[in-house]
Amino acid sequence: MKMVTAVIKHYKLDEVRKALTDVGVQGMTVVEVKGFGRQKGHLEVYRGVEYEVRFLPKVKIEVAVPDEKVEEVLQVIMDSARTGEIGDGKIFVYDLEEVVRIRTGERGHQAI
Amino acid sequence: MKMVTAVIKHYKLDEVRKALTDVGVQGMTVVEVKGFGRQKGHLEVYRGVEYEVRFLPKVKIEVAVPDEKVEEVLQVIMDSARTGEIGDGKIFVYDLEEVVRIRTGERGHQAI
Amino acid sequence: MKMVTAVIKHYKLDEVRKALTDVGVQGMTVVEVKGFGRQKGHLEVYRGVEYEVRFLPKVKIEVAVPDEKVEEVLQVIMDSARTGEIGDGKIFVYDLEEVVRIRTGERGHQAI
Amino acid sequence: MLRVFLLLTVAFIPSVASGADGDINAADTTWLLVSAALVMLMVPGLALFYGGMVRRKNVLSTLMHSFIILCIVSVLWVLWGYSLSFGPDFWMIIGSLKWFGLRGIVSEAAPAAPTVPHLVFVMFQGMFAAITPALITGAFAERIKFSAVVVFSVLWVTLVYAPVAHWVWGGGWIGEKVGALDFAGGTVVHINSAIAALVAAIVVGRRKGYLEEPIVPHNLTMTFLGASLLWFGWFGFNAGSALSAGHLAALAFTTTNTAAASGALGWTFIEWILKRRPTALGAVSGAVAGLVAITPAAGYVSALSSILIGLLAGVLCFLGVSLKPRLGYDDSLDVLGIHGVGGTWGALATGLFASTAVNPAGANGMFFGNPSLFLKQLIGVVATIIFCFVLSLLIFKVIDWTIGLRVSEEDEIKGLDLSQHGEEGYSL
Amino acid sequence: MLRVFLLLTVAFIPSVASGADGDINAADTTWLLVSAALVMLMVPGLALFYGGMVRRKNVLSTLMHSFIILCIVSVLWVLWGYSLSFGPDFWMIIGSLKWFGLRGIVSEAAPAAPTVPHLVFVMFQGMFAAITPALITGAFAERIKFSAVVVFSVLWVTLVYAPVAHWVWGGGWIGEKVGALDFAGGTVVHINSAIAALVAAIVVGRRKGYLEEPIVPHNLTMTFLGASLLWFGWFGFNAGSALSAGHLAALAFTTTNTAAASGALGWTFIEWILKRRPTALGAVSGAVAGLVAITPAAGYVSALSSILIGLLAGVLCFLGVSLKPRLGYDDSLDVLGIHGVGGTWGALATGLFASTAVNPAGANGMFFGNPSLFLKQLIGVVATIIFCFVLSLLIFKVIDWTIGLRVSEEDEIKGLDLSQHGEEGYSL
Amino acid sequence: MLRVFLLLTVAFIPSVASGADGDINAADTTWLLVSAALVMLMVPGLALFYGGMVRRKNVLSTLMHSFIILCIVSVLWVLWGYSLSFGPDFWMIIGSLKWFGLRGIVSEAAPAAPTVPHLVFVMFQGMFAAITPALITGAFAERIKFSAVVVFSVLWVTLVYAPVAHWVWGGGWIGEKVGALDFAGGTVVHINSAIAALVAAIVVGRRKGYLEEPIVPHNLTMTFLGASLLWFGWFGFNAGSALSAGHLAALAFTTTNTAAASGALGWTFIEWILKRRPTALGAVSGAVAGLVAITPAAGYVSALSSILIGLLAGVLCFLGVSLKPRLGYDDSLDVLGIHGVGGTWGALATGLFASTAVNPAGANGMFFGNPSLFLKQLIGVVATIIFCFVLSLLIFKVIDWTIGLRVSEEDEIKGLDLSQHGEEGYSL
Ligand SMILES: Nc1ncnc2c1ncn2[C@@H]1O[C@H](COP(=O)(O)OP(=O)(O)O)[C@@H](O)[C@H]1O
Ligand SMILES: Nc1ncnc2c1ncn2[C@@H]1O[C@H](COP(=O)(O)OP(=O)(O)O)[C@@H](O)[C@H]1O
Ligand SMILES: Nc1ncnc2c1ncn2[C@@H]1O[C@H](COP(=O)(O)OP(=O)(O)O)[C@@H](O)[C@H]1O
Repeated sequence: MKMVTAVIKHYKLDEVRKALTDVGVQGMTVVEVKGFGRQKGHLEVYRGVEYEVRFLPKVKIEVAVPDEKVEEVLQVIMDSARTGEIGDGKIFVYDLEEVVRIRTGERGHQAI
Repeated sequence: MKMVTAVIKHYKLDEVRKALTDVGVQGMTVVEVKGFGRQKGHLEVYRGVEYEVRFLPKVKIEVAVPDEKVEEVLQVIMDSARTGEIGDGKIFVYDLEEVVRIRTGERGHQAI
Repeated sequence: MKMVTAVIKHYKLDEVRKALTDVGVQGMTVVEVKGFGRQKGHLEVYRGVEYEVRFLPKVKIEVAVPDEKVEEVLQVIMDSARTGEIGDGKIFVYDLEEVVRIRTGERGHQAI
Repeated sequence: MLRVFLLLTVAFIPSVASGADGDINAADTTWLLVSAALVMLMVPGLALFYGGMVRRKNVLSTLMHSFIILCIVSVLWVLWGYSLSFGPDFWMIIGSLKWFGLRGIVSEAAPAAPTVPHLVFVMFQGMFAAITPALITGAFAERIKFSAVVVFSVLWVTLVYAPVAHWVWGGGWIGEKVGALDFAGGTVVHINSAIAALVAAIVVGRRKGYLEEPIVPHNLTMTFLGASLLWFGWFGFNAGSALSAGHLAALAFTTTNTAAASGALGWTFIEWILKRRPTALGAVSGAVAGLVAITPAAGYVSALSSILIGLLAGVLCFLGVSLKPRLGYDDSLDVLGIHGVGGTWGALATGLFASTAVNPAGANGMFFGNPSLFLKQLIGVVATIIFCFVLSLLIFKVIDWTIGLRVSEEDEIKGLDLSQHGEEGYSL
Repeated sequence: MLRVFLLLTVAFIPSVASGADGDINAADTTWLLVSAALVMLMVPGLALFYGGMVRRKNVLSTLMHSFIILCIVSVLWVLWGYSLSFGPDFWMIIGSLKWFGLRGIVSEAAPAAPTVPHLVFVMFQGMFAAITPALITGAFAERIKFSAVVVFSVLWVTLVYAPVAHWVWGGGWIGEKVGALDFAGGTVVHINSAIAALVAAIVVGRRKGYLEEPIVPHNLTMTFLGASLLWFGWFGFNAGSALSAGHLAALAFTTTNTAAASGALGWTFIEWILKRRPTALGAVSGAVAGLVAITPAAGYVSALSSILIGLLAGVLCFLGVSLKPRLGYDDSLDVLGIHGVGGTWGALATGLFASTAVNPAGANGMFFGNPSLFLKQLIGVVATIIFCFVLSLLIFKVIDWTIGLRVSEEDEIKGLDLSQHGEEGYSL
Repeated sequence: MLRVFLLLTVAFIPSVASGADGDINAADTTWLLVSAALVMLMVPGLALFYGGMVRRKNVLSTLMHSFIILCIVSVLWVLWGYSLSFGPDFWMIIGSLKWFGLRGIVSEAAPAAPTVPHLVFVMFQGMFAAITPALITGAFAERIKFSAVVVFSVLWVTLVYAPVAHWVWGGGWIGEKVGALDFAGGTVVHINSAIAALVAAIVVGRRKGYLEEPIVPHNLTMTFLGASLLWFGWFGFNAGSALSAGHLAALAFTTTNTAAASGALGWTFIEWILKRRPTALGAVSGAVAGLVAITPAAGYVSALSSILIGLLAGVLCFLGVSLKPRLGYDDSLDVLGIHGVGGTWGALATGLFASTAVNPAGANGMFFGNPSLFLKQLIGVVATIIFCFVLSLLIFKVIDWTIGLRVSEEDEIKGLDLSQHGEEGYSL
C-alpha cells in the first residue's frame, strides 16, 4: 500500500475530493498547511510597514491506496488540482507498511 | 524504526496519550486534521440553505517507535481509541529511515 | 528522494527557513502541531482550577530532498533550530517513492 | 486652497452660544445626542453582523465597506448631504444647498425638531444617511473593488438617499402630499437600501463558486455581536425618531424591543419546524427582520400589534431568504431578503395596524377603519422602489463602465483582504 | 385567531399623547430609556461572557441560551409578566393580570416611578426579567437541550421571577412588610438566579469528562468583551434603579464603578497570592463579583464602603469558585460561586453598611447602629432561597420527565452547536 | 483595620438627599452620567484596539493592562486622585487632600460643573484618569511584567496625571494663567500619555525580534471592534466635556464625528497613494488620529475646520507612524505616532482654528486674527512635555531598579499570557 499525499490550493479541495470519490477512493485526511515554494508570496502592510509573507495557505490531502491504484490516483489529482499556474502544488508518495482500521482491527487492504 | 500515525476522534486523544505513556512512549506529535471516510458528515443550515459537511474534525497522532514496539503500540492505540462506531479512525505505519534529536545530535534509537 | 520532516520551536521557523534556502532548498511545507515529549508543559489556571497542559505548540516542516542532500539538510536544520534546551525537537526522515509537480506533471528529482 | 477653505470656515461658522438656549430642551437634547451615538454604533454593528457571515479571506474588506461609508457620509453630510435632504425645499423634490457646509446653522433650534439644537438633528440624521448605503454592501460583499465602494457611496447618498429622505421627512411630496407614515425610515432606509442591493447583486454578478461549493460564515460569534449591537443601537434609531423624550419615545422603545424579540422567535420557530433545527444565525437574522419591520411603525402601533408585526417579519424574511437560491442573482448577505421583505412588510403593516388611539399625531390603519392609509403606504413604497431602482442601476452601470465594479477572478480567489487591502484578518 | 388578536389590540391600545405630559420629567425619562437600553445590552454581554468560557463546539448554543431568553421574556413580559410582577397587588403575594398585554397602560406616569412614562418603567423592568434567567444558563451550559431552555424560561419567569419581583419591588411582603433593602436586585436577580442554577446543576448532572479531562475556555477575549459590556450596562442596572437622574443616581453610579474595580482587584490579588499568577479570567470574574455584590447596596452606601464591599466580593467569590471541584455538582460557569456568593454577601453587606446619612430614604445598617436591618436582609435572602429552590426544582424535574433536559451522550460529544443548531461557530 | 475603615466611612459619608436638588439640572446630569459610562467603555475599547494588534500569545496580557488600570485608577481616584486633581488649589500647582475618600463630597453641585451632582463630575473625570495611563500600555506591550504595570499606574496617575490635570482644568497655572485652551484633554490625556509612552519604549527596550522577524497583528477584527467602541465612547469624552446638554455639546459632538471620519479618510488616501493599498488597520488608526486631534478643539472650532483638522491628523499620524522603524526605539503600538503627533497637532490646531464666533467662551485662534493663542497653546504643550518626560523617566527607572520592568527572554518568547497570567487567549 502507498500513502499519496498532495499539497494543493485551497479552493481546489472540493474538486479533488469529488474526482477521487469518482474513482472509488473512500477515505482521505486533510491538513491545513503553509507552503513555501516557487510561488511568490505577497506583501502585507501594517501601519505603513511592509512585510513579505512567503508562506501561503495550502491544504495537504493524504490518501492511502493499494499499490495498483497509485498511478490512477496520481493522474486524478493532477487533473483535478491543476490550474497551470505556479503554486499548483506537489504530490509525494510514501510506502505504507501497515494500515489498521481501529474499529474492527482489520489490517492491510481491507482496512483502507 | 517506524512512524505509527493514527487518525482518531478528538475526545479520545487524552485517553490514547495516557495509554501510550503507560507503555513507555515518551513523545508524540499531534495535528488537527479533517477526515473524510465512511462516517457520514452532518448537515449545516445557514439562512435556510443546507450544506452537507463531509469533512469531520479529527486528530492525527504521530509516534516514532523502535521496530520491536510497533505491535504493542498498535494494540494500545486500537484499545484506547476504539468506541466501536464508524469513524473510530485508522492507523498508518511508515518506515523511518532516520531520527535525530536536534538538541543533542543523537541519532536512531537514542533519539526517539 | 527523502522527505525530511522536523518538529521545531515556533520562533525558530524563520531562521530554519533562511538557513535551508541558503543551501538551495526551494520549497517546504509547514504544519502547526502540538508536541508532547520530555519538555514539560505548563500550568494554566481557570477560575482557581489548575490544568496541566502537556501539549506544546510546535511547527513541523517537511522538506523533500534528493538523497545526496539529506545529510546537509539534516545538519542545517540541527544548526539553525538548536537552542540547546529540552524541547528543541526532532527530525524524522522518510523514504519518498515518488514526487510529482502538479502543474507540469514532472516527476522525481525534477519535481522537487 | 487653504485660504479659500479658511474663508469658507470664517463665513460659515456657527456660534454655540449666540442664541439664547431658551427654546432648547436639555433633556430632549440629551436623548437625541444619545440616540445619534447609538445609531453611529449601528454601523460597526452592521459591519460585524456582515463580517461574520463572509469567508475568512474577506472579513476585513467587509468590515471596511461599512466603516469607510460611515466616514465618507459623515463628511459628505456636513458638506452637502444635510442641506440637500433637509434644506429649504424646492418643489417638494429636493432641498437647496443653502446649508452647504452647515453654513447658517447657528445656535438655533432644528426646524424639524424645535426643542433640540439644530446640530444635534443634523448629526442624528447623518447617522441614518451613513447606515443606509452600508446596508447595501451586503449584496456585493466578497467580490467588489474597494474603489468602487468609495465612488458608489458618494454618488448614491447624493443622488438617491438625499432626495428620498427629502420626500419623506424633509418637506417633500411623500410626507407632505401623500401623507404616508414612516416613523423611523422603513422606506428611506430599508426599502431604499434593499432595492439598491438587488440592483447591485444583478450588475455585479454572482460570487465565484456560488451554489457550487459551500460558502459558509466564518465566524458566527461576530455576527451575533453585530446583531446585538444593532438591536441596542436601534433604540436610538426608532425611539430617537420621536425627537423628544416622552411618551412617544417610550412607545417606540417598547414596540422596537418587542418586535425584535418577536422577529427572532418567528424565524426560530419556522426554521425549527421546516428545517428541524433552530439556528443562531436564524435567531439573530429574525431579530433584525423584526427591527426592520417595526421601523416605520414604531410610534404608531401598540405593543400587542408589534408582536404580530415582528413574528410575521421573522417568518416572511425566513421564507424570502430561503427562496434566494432559486432566483438567479447572488445577494450575498440577503439584503433584499431581510431589508426588502421586512421593510415592505413593515411599511404595509403600518397601514394596517396604525391607530390614532395610540398616537393621535399618526393615523388609523386599515384594521382601524381607514383603508386609505394602506394605499398611501403603498404609494410611498412603490415610488421609492421605482426611483431607487432606476437611479441605482444608472450609478452601478456608470461605475462598472468607468473604474469597474468587480475584482479579477484571481483577486477574488485570493480574497479581498489581501488583494484590496494587503492585510489578513487573523493570524491566530 | 387574527380577529381575536385585533380585537385585543384595539381594546388594549395605549395612547401616547392622550395624557398631558405634565407629570413626566423628560430628563428622568431619558435616563431611564438609556438605562433600559444599557440593561438590554447586558444580555448579549452575558452571552459573550459565558460563550467565551465554553468549548468551541458549544459557543453558539451558549450564546443562543441568553439570546432566546431575551426574546422570549421580552414578549412574555408584555403579555403577562409585567402585570404579574407589578400589577395591582393581591395579598402582597402576586400582581393581578389587569395589565395583561399592557392593557390600560395608557399615557400615564408609572405608579412606581411617577416622573417617567409607564411604558419606560415596563421596559426597564422587563430587561431585569430577561437577564435573570439568562444568568442561570451558565449552570447547565454544554449539555442542555435547546427545547428545554425554551420551556424553562417561560415557566421560571412566570412562576419564580414574577412573584419574587412582586414581593420585593411590586408591593409584596418583603419590600412592604419586612422592609429589606434591595436597591437594584441583589435578591430578585442574583440570589434568585444562583439558587435556580444550583438546582439546575444538580438535576442536569455533570458534563461528560468533568474533572477527568481539561475543559478549558475556548476564547477568553470573548469573555473579556462580555464582562466589559456587563460593567458598562450595569450603570443602567444600578444607577437606573434610582429611577431619576439626580444625586441618588450619581451615588449608585459611583458605588457601582468603585465596587466593580475593587472586586477585580480583590480577585486578582488573592489569586496572585494563592495561585502565584493573576489571571485575566479572574480579573473580569472579580469585576462581575463586585458588581453583583454592590447591586442591592448601590444607593444606600458610601463610596468608601463600596470599596470594601467590592474587595471582599472578589475574595469571597474566588474562594467560592475554588471550592466547586470538591462539591459534587457541575455548575459549569460558576453561577452559584459568583452570583450566589456575591449576591448573598451584597444583601448582607447592605445590612451592615447602609446609612441614612448617605440616603435618608434608605435605612441604617448594623455598622451604623441598627442591627435589625441585617436581620431583615437575612429574612429576604432566606425566603427567596427557599421559594426559589422548591419551585425551580419542580420546574426542572417536570421538564426532565416530559421533554427531557439533557442531550444524548453522542450529541454532547459532538457539541451542542452541531447537534442542537446545525451550525458551527467558526470556520477560520 | 476594619474599625478604622468604618470610622472613616462614617466620617466621610455623603448624603444623596440632604441638599435640595434645586441647582441640579436633571438633563445635564443624565448627559454626564451617560458620558461617564461612554468614557468607561473606551477603556475596554482601547484594550481590544491594542489587543488585536499584538501577537496571539500576548493578547490577554494586553487586554489586562488596560483593564487592571481601569480598576486601579477607579479606586485610587476615589481615595486621593480626585482630590489631588480637583481639590482646593495650592499655589496653582496641586489640589489638596481635603476630598480624600470623597470626604465632604456631599449632595452638592460640582464646583466645576454647577448643574450636576458633584459625584457625577468625579466619575466623569475619573474615567479620563483611567484611560490616560491605559493609552501608555501600547508602548511596552508584549514584554512588560504585570507587576510593573500595576506599580507604574499607581505612581504615574498620582505623580504625573493628577498635577497636569490640575494645571489645565483644576484651577492650576496652565488653565488659569496661561489661558491655553484644551476642551477635552489634548494635553492632559494625549500628549501626556504619548510622552510617557516614549519614555517607556526607551527604558524598556525593543521587543525581541523587532525589525528582524515579522511581528504582525493577530486579530484585526478585534482592533476594528476596539476602534469602533473608541469612536462611540469619544462622544462622551468630547461632547460630555461640555458638561451640559446644549449647543456646546451639540457642536462638540459634530466636530468629533466629523474629525474622526476625516482622519480615517486622510490616512486611507495617503496610504492608498504611497503604499498602493488602503488598509483597514490604517482606516481605524486614522479615525483614532482624528479623534485625538479634535479633542482639545472640539468645542472651539466649526464643523468645516474639523474636517481639515481631521484630514491632516490622518496624514500626519500616518507619516509619524511610518517613520518609526527608522528611529531606534520600539513603541509597539504607536502611542507616540498617534497620540503624540495627533495630540500635538490638535493642540496647535486649536490655536489656529478656534473662533469666538463659534464659542464666545473660547478664544480666537491665529487664523482669526489672534496669534497669541497659538503661543499659549505651545506653552501648554511644552510644559506638559517637559514635566511628563522627567517624571515618567524617574518612575520607569525606579521600577526598573526595584522590581524590574521586563520579563525574562524565555517568558517573552513563551508569551506574556502564559508567563504572566498562566492562561491562553484562545483554544480554538
Ligand atoms: N521540496 C519541497 N518539500 C516539501 N514541500 C514542497 C517542496 N517544494 C514545494 N513544496 C510544496 O508545494 C507547494 C507548491 O510549490 P511551488 O514551488 O510554489 O509551485 P509548483 O507547484 O508550481 O512547483 C509549496 O507551497 C509547498 O507547500
Ligand atoms: N484511504 C484513506 N486515506 C487516508 N485517510 C483515511 C482513509 N480512509 C479513512 N481515513 C481517515 O480515517 C478516518 C475514519 O475513517 P471512516 O471511514 O470514517 O471510519 P472507520 O474508521 O470506521 O473506517 C477518516 O475520517 C479519515 O480521516
Ligand atoms: N517519539 C516521538 N514521536 C513523535 N514525535 C516526537 C517523539 N518524541 C518527541 N517528539 C516531538 O518532538 C518534540 C520535542 O521533544 P522533547 O522530548 O520535548 O525534547 P527533545 O527535543 O529535547 O528531545 C515533541 O514536542 C514532539 O512533538
